[in-house]
Parts: sequence; structure tokens; C-alpha cells
Amino acid sequence: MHEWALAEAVVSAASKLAGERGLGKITLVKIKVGELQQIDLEVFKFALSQIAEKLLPEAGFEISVERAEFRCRACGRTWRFRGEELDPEIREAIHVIPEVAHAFLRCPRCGSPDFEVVKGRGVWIESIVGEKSG
Amino acid sequence: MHEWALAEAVVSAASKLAGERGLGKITLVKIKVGELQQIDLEVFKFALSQIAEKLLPEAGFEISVERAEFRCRACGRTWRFRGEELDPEIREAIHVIPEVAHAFLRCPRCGSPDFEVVKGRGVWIESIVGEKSG
Amino acid sequence: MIDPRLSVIDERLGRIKRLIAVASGKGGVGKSLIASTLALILSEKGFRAGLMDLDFTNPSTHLILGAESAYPLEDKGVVPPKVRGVSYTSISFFTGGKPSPLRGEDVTNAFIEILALTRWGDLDYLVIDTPPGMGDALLDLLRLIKRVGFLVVSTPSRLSLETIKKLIEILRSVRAQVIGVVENMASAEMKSIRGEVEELGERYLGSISFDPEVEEAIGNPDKLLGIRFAEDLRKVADKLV
Amino acid sequence: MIDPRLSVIDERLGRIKRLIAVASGKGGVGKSLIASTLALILSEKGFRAGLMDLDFTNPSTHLILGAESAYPLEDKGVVPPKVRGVSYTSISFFTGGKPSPLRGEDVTNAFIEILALTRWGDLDYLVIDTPPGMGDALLDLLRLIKRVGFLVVSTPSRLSLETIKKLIEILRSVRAQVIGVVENMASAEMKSIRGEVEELGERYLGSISFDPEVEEAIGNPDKLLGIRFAEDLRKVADKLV
Ligand SMILES: Nc1ncnc2c1ncn2[C@@H]1O[C@H](COP(=O)(O)OP(=O)(O)O)[C@@H](O)[C@H]1O
Ligand SMILES: Nc1ncnc2c1ncn2[C@@H]1O[C@H](COP(=O)(O)OP(=O)(O)O)[C@@H](O)[C@H]1O
Ligand SMILES: [Mg+2]
Ligand SMILES: [Mg+2]
Ligand SMILES: [Mg+2]
Ligand SMILES: [Mg+2]
Ligand code: NI
Ligand code: NI
Ligand SMILES: [Zn+2]
Ligand SMILES: [Zn+2]
Repeated sequence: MHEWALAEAVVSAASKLAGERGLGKITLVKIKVGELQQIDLEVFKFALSQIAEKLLPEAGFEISVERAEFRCRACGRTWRFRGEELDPEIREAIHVIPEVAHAFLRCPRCGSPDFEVVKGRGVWIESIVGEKSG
Repeated sequence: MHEWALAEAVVSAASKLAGERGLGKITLVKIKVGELQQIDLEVFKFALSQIAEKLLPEAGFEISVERAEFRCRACGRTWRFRGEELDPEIREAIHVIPEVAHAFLRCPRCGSPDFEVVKGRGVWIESIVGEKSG
Repeated sequence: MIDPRLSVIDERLGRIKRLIAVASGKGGVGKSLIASTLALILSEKGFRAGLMDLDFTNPSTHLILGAESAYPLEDKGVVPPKVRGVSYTSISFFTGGKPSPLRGEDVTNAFIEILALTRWGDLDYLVIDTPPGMGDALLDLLRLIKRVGFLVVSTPSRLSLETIKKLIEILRSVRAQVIGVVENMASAEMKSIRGEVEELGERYLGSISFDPEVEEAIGNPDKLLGIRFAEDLRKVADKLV
Repeated sequence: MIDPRLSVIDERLGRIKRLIAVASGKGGVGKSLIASTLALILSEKGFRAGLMDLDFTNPSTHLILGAESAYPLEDKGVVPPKVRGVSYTSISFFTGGKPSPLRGEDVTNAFIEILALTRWGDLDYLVIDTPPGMGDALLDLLRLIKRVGFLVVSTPSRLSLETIKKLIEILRSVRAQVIGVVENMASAEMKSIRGEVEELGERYLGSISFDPEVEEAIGNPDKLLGIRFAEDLRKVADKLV
């Protein structure tokens, strides 16, 4: 479970952002999670709430998951990630470092490992809502 | 002068595009040229007209130049290309392969060669206008 | 927006009979030395030979060929200069020997630019020197030039052998042509990888000895063609033509 | 949209006293062997040492260390396993030895992911093995870890020397710390590059002989620490600590 490490990153980035924007408190953080990360949302939410307790005590977190989509650079074919069909070890590896998908997945049309993750990679802060300080 | 080679590429791509879209003839090709390419527009237009004579006899060409802009990945600074301040040999090299800018240019703030060409690279077909065949 | 350069690549390479990429995945196994000398040998045999250096962030064929002052002619495109009979192109023409750190997307762009502009004309062989690793240059080579064959280079070392196994696996997965494997820097102390290569189902094209005369011959094609290294490589070349 | 991973990198590396990247620009000069053995030597000397393999498309430190079965613990992040006392991380944990062709943007993403997730804890030294070339990995190392020092490796060959000159020029232009140059695979037949290194104004950290026992020691840290290669490298390490 490295959801905790990602939650730390989110809280740390959100607090920095609040500082930059002169927000005294943050009330909402909107997060987008790529499907490829295969985040355990319960664990992630729990970690966010624990870590935010000190740093962003009034923040709520809204999380959406973006489905993963690949596009082959060799033949143009697009397709979707089907984590449930993969070996658990491979899923776990992609969960930690999504780029290792290039070691395990191939374009279903032409067999190329040269595909782009068009959508569904990473953990992103989409927006924060807060109140100006002072 | 390799404007001729680029003009050949434009005419060849435009004819293929016309084929794909079922256009019997092309009347206009809109081209965007990045400043970094330092294209001689007179030579380029002449080459386009010569090459198009056979393949796209009814096509006009509209060319716009996009100014080049760099952004440093190390410090975020953005700046513009100043070709006129460079040694002619360096200009010529960048004219042929714009990426060699990374051998000669540095971020004016932090000295890094790790910059992105945000705008002003390449020769692009923006759009074509034609008439459906049949 | 459409990048028109992609439309002319096939035409620019259209009069080249055979394209041979020298690759390994590993650095320092002798790819550049073999690519450069192979082009010289093919030319010596009377073929029209070309050499393209695709190791953009660390080009070295110009040093091996002593071609630091070669420069192409711009004539309706870029016409490769001839270096001892070999039509030659390298990014070093344009960087003038300055360091050129490039990210993957820049490698892709520079490669497409070179492919779109270079007028090779009629060639029997175009030898392509490739960088180490399995990154943008290799993937673009596979994406943009479908009919390239791969001459895989390995030393006898296990680290090199493991790397070429991976390269061959990737080449097979995209149905690229693997011409065979050349073993370079062979020596009495090191066990040959011939058995492993044959077990992989690939052709073992021969072994090139570690040759202490290589270093002195760098920068001097005549000398290069006269040493043991070239003699060993000629036997490999005979299997290709 | 903001990538939150960048916010925690400094904190994750915060309790590492010194970061040493082993680099050359050229492949096959012994970077991976030196990086792996240097980490072992530092640990042997009683320092808390770590090793990060940044050659994502051709990792080899796991083969050198015989660490094919090492796997990290996931505990509020990724905790590097210890390999003979060295806290170790490599993409090979996750690729399981399969080929991993990655474009530059994937290298960047995987690197940031590893930096954001890995809990190194307290270390005296983190040694970083780098890939050949001057591409995304090098540029990201410079961009993301400002306080890394570079241990430059070269063989006596002119091709290698020309490459490290370029690397050093780039490192200087961004004011990165160049610790010095190690000459690897020295032999009686090859002239040392000591003079050239000193002329460049860099510290010559010593010479490591070509050692035929290296090949047999690959995969076996105990053996590796017992051969001439390690003996020569210990003298280099003494100058670093
Ligand atoms: N058969 C050989 N005998 C002696 N030295 C060699 C031999 N093959 C290559 N070399 C030397 O080994 C080094 C690496 O060769 P190079 O062609 O640059 O490898 P690569 O292109 O794979 O990185 C160079 O210094 C080169 O001169
Ligand atoms: N001093 C040395 N003596 C003998 N062999 C060496 C020595 N240094 C490196 N090698 C061998 O040279 C090859 C290249 O070394 P490696 O560490 O993989 O280089 P790099 O990481 O720079 O590509 C490997 O087979 C390695 O075992
Ligand atoms: Mg992850
Ligand atoms: Mg151009
Ligand atoms: Mg090379
Ligand atoms: Mg290495
Ligand atoms: Ni996890
Ligand atoms: Ni020109
Ligand atoms: Zn495909
Ligand atoms: Zn900058």
C-alpha cells in the first residue's frame, strides 16, 4: 500500500498551493486518479483524512477516477486497460509504477509496446477551494 | 536551401489528405511555419507552386509564420528566439534541424539546456479547402 | 494540424535497397565502430553504401571516420557528403561537436526532420548506427522505417547477453527482421555466446576479436580497414550480402 | 491540473546526506559496475548506503548484485529492500526482468513516481546509476535533485573521453557539482586520460584496471568485493568520504 505516500503528496501540494494563493484555509480538494494507478480508494481516503488532520483540518476531498486508455503509436489503435484480466503480480507492478505497463502490455492489433497512455495515468489535483486569509 | 524538400512534403501530404477526404481538387492549403525553421518564404512559395503544378494545379497556398517561444523546464522562464543575434553557422544549423538549438541556446535565467519549444517549430498543414469529386 | 514530413519518408528512402540497423540495447559493445566500418567495407566491395548516425546525444561515427569537417550540400533537401565513398549523415554536422542534450521528443523530431530532408538517392545499403537503451530512437526506427533489419551486437559479457535477449524479444514482438548476432570484443578469457545465440533461434554471424589496434585507427578509415578488427568484420559482411 | 508528486520529492530525499550520480554519457564504460560496487564499499565502511538504478530501459545493477529476487516492502510508500546492507531500488523489481522499452516521457514519469514513493529514511550516501546518453534521465536528475554530485566515469578511449568532455560542459553550464573523473578499464596498452582530465580542470580520482575477474564476480557481491576491481575502487571511494 503506497496510497499513503500519494496522499502525503496531495496534502503537501494542496497546502503549498493554498500558501501561493493566499488561502487561509482549504475547504475542498478535487482529485483525479488515473485508473492505471489502481488506487484503493478506501485506503487513499483514510490516508488523506489522517494526514490532512494537522495540515488542512477543514478540507474535504472529492475523488474521481479516470478510465485508462492507450493509443498505439505504431498503428493508431486505441484500447482500454483491463486490470482484472492481468496476473496479480503484474497488476501490482503497474500499480506502483504505471510505466511498467510497457513491459507487459502490447497493442492488441500490431503487438507494439510503443503506446501512449492517453488517459488514466497519475494522481492529479484538479482544483482547490478555500477562503482568503485575513 | 531545403525549402524544396519541405514543399514536397507539404504537397505530398495535402494530396494524400485530399484523397482521404474524397476531394477531387484542392483550392487552398493553409500552412503554418515555425519561426525556428527560418524558412525563406520566397523560395518556399516558389517551390510550392512548382511542385503543385502537376499534383495540385488549382491550389493556392496561404502561409503564416508562428513566432518561436521557449520555456525552461528547470526554472520555468520563457523567452523568444532571436535568430538575428546568432552566428550565421548556428542559424543555418537550427534552420536544418531545429533541435540542435539545444546545443547552442541556454535558458537566459539559469543556463539550462533543458527547455521546451513551446511554439514556433515545424511546418504544419493547418487546413485544406477543396471540392468533392464526382 | 498535420505534420507533412511523415508523408515523404517512404519516398526519401525509396531507392535504398536494404536498411541495416546496428543495435544492442547496451552501450560500449562496439555498435558505432561496427556500423562505421561495415559501411566502409560495403563500399570497398563496390556497393553504394550509406551511413546514418542515429545516436543524437552521443554521436561518434564522425570521430571514427575522421569526418569532423564533412558537411552536407543543401540542394532541394540535404545531400549527404561522401566520406571515403560512403554517403554519410550525422547530427554532428549541425551541432559542430557541441554537447546536444535532447529529450525523447526532440530525438523523435530531429529523426523525422533528417528522414524528411535527406536525399540519399540510389543506395544498395544504408547502415544505421543506433544509441544504447530502448527508447525513442529505437521505437521511432520501428515505427517509421518498417523494412529495416537489425544486426545485433553483443560482447561475451553476461550483462550484454541479457540486454540483447530483451532487444530481440522486442524486435520479435513487432515482427521486425533480426538479421543475426555479431559477437564483438571476443577474447581467449571469455566464453563465447554462440551457444546462447543459437538457443535463442538467431543466426550467429561470427566473432570479432578484441583488437588493441582499434584505438589508434579511430579517425582514420584507411587504418581501420587494415586492422584485424576489419578483417573479422569482413567475414560478417560476407554473410550479409 | 497539478501533479502533487513533485511536492514530496525533497522531503523523501531529505534525510540523505549525499547523493552521488555515476555518469558518463557513454555506455559500457563501467557505470553500473562502479555504482553497484561503490554502494557495497560504502556500506562495508560502515556508512548507511543506498543505490538507485536510473537506467530504466536497461537496468543492470540487479544482475551485478545478484538481487533478482529482491522486492520492496509497501509501507506508507515503497521501502527499499536491503541487498548486502545496501538500500536498493530498481525498476527491475517491477518489470521482473522483462524488456521495458520506454520513451523519454515515460522515463520522466517513472522517475518522478519512484522519487515520490520511495522511503529511503536516513542514509549517508545514495549512489545513483545513470543510463548512457544525455536524455531525459540526466535532464530530470538535474531538474529534480539539485544537490546531486556527479562521479564521471571514462575509459581511456578517445571516444569515451570526447563524451565526458561534453557531459562535463553540460554539468558546468547548470552549475551541477562534478566530483571528479574515474578512469576505468585502464591497461598497459592504453594511454591514461589523467592529463586531459586535469587540463579540463577536474579532479582525477584514480584509475581502475581492466580486471578479467569481473565477469565471474557478476551476480556475487562477496566475490565482487574480493577482486582487484574493488580494491582499485576502494581507493577512489576513500577520496569521496
Ligand atoms: N573489437 C574491438 N577491439 C577493441 N576495441 C573495440 C572493439 N570494438 C569496439 N571497441 C572500442 O570499444 C569502445 C566502444 O565502442 P563503440 O563503437 O563506441 O560502442 P557503442 O557504439 O556500442 O557504444 C570504443 O572505444 C571502441 O573503440
Ligand atoms: N574494470 C573492469 N574490468 C573488467 N570488466 C569491466 C570493468 N568495468 C566494467 N567491466 C565490464 O564492462 C561491461 C560494461 O560495464 P557496465 O558497468 O555495464 O557499463 P555501463 O553501465 O557504463 O554501460 C560489463 O560487462 C562489465 O562487467
Ligand atoms: Mg503509483
Ligand atoms: Mg527544417
Ligand atoms: Mg555508439
Ligand atoms: Mg549501466
Ligand atoms: Ni500500493
Ligand atoms: Ni535550407
Ligand atoms: Zn498497434
Ligand atoms: Zn531556466
